[in-house]
Parts: sequence; C-alpha cells; structure tokens
Amino acid sequence: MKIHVYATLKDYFSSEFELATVAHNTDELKRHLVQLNDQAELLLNSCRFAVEEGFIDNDYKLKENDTVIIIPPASGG
Amino acid sequence: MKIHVYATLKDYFSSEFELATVAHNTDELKRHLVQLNDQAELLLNSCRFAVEEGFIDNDYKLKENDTVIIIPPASGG
Amino acid sequence: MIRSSSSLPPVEVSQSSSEAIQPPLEVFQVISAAPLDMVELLRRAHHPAAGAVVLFSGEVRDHNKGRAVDHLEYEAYQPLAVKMIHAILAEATAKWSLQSAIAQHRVGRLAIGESAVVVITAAAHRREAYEANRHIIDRIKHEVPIWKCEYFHDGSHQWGNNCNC
Amino acid sequence: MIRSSSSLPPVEVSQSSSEAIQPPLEVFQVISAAPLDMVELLRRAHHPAAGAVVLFSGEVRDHNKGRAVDHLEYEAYQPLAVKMIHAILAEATAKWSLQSAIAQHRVGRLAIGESAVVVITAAAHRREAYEANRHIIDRIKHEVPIWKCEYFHDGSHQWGNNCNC
Repeated sequence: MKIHVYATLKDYFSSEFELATVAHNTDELKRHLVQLNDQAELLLNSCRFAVEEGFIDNDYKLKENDTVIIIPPASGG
Repeated sequence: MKIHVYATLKDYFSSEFELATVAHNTDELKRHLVQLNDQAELLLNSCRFAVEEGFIDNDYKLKENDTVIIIPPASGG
Repeated sequence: MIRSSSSLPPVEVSQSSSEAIQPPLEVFQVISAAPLDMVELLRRAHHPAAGAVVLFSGEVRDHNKGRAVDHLEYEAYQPLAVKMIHAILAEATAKWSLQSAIAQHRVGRLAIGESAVVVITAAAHRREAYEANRHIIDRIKHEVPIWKCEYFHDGSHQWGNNCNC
Repeated sequence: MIRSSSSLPPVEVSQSSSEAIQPPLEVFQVISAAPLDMVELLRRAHHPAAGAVVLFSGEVRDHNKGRAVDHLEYEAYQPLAVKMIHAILAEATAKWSLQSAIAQHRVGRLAIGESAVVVITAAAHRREAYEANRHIIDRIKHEVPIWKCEYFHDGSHQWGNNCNC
C-alpha cells in the first residue's frame, strides 16, 4: 500500500513510499510505521488518516491498493 | 452669536445663522432655539454643543462672539 | 467648562508586551470627499511585524428597513470629527499594541456599493486586530459627529440614527 | 468507515431573516501558489445588499517567538483542504446569512509581509461579517490540512504548530 505524508512527518519518513506489509486498519498501520521509525510514535498518535474519499478511522478496512494520506495536526493558532 | 447646525437639525433651522439675543450658557441657548422652532425641542435635548475648542457643557460661559456648533446624535448603529 | 474634545482618557502606551513597538500613528486625511482607496490604505497598514491585518468596509446598501435606497449623503463636523477619530485610533493602538490603525470616512454623496468608511488594524496576532477593529468602528459610529442622510427611490429623505452596516 | 471529509453537519440555509438571500457561494481556487490578489477578492466579495465587508489577511511576520524569520513555506493536502474550506464557507454563509464568503490560502514559498491567507465576509450588518470572518479563519487554521514551515535566519527550519497570526 502507498503512504503519503505531509509537513513535519517528512522529517521522519519519505513524503511518498510503499509499505511492504499490508495494514488492515489505521492502528495496524501506525504500528508498522513506528517499526520504521520509533521517533515518530508521539506524532503519529496526533495524526489523522485519510484515503482519497476522505478521513477514515480505525473501523475503515484498508486494502492493499489503497493510498493512505497521513495528516499531522493543522498549523493551528 | 453664531449658530451652526448639522444633519437633521437642518430640517428645523438654517445651517448657519446669527442669534440676535445672547445666550449665556447652553440651557439658555436651547430655550432661545425652542422659541424659534418648538418642534425641535426633543431633538435639541439629545444634542451636544461645541465651540471651536471642543465640546462644552452648561457650565461653559458663552460669549457674544462665540460660534456654537450644535451636534445631533451620531448615526450610531 | 470646555471638556476634552472626545471625552477620552489620556492615551497610555502599553509597554507590557515584549513585542510592543512604539507604533507610528498614521496621520492623513481621516475625512475625505474622494472615494476611499482600499489598496493604498492596505499598503499603508502593512507592517513587517504584523501577522494579522483586518479591514472593515461599511458600504451603502441598496435597501434599508425595506425601503429602496437611491443614494446617501454623509455630513461631518470636521474639526471635531478628525480630532476624535485620531484619538480613537491612538487609544486603540495603545490598548491592543497595534502596528497600525487607520480609519477614513467619506463625506458627500455616495452611490450604492460605495464604501463610506474603512477601518484597518494590523497587529502581531489576529485576536487583537479583530477586537481593535470592531472597537474603532463602533466608537466612530456612536461618538463621532458624522451623519448619514438616506435618499430613497420615492424621493423622500431621512437623516439616520440607524446604521447602514 | 469513511467519515464526511470535514466532519461538518449538513448545511442548513436559514430562511429566518427577511433580508436573507440565497447566497451565491463563490467557487474558485481556494488554494493558490500565486500571490493573493486582494483587490480582485474584494471586488468579488462586493454585494449591493451587503452593508459590511470584513477582510482578514494573515501575513508573514519577520519574527516569531524571538527568532528572525527568513521566509515561510506552506504545504497543503489539497484535495481535502479545498473540500473543507468550501464546506466551512458554506456553513458560515448559512449561519450568518452572508452575502459572500471568500477564503484563499497560499501554498509554496512566501516572503516576509506576504499574505498567506485571506478571508472576506460580506453581510447586511457588521456584527455578522466580523463573527463569520473570525469563525472561518479559526476553523481553517485548526482543521484544514495546511501546514507552515518557518525558515529562520540561522538556517534552521521548523514545521509549525504555532500560528503566525
């Protein structure tokens, strides 16, 4: 599955990469990503996840050919 | 003494005119003006008075050569 | 006795914020018969330390309280109006540590859609810029000797106590 | 499950105000790499029934938290950001019976003093224009996937959770 990350997440991962293993939901995806870079764990816990159609939560069943967008907290203020 | 009026007061008085009698303070001036047009009484009670130097109240001693500015309520809103 | 022209307390410039800069108060024609030039006013309000700029424009509506408006006329007692607007801007600049504060009010005849009054505030952060902006326009509308006369389609006119915006 | 892209309740257009007009929602490029054209945006926001226009501009400050800023870069996840900004504008338009609601956000590199985001609201009266304007910018800043990266004079950079305005 394809992963796209934005903003400060690019300090931890490539902006676009292929995940070898399939994650079936966002919690599983988070665990895979922490294995790739455990420094990102805290940040990942505050991120939202989306597929092309919009935001998803952990109930959404990820498929092998999904592109998952990982969205850090907005700039806020 | 010279009187200058503004805005809706011009529906009751000329915009600039000379008052024959001298009013010694703003209360006296108001009485003279009501004698000229008693329809203006209610409006005059909500007006502010000024001379060139700024707003005045009834304690200010008007002099014969003063120009008194009569200021209806602001447009508000 | 003669009272302060605007009944304002003396301006105290706050030095409490570390980012507070002694603000250069814009001095220019605050009452104007010519159309308001928003581009020029925005340019003047610009400041490298300001992260937030808020502009308010009060514009002539085509209807007021169900009546079709043809045009407006604004009248001011200028000597006092100018002094009071400057005092209001100076007080707001100090209170909200503004980088700039600008206000300009039209007088004379205005067509539908024209801007009668513009207020621009610039501050480090947006809360201050919004609050100061609204404070300034509220005080201009309530305190400053500027009056609106509405001319309706039916030929009648009315001096307004009611705001158009 | 897939959730609504913006988690917004459905838009309900209020018909309660007698002056409420079904507002024509401006549809144009809400995310833009090109400089924001405030004159054109103000022109678009113009409406004959609007007595009050409020413009907010979030601009790049030369300092943030005591550090000298060289320039900024903004990044957006555009497909979602665009949808969310349109939804925020539509909701505010309905809630405050706005005559127009416009927002435009820059992406890419911005110099000091440039405007990163503009929000314009037009309403019959100024309370609505101010409140809607501030609501829109607050939601854009807190909810929409747009991020700021500050590049400092010392060569370092920082992705910001902290607003520049």
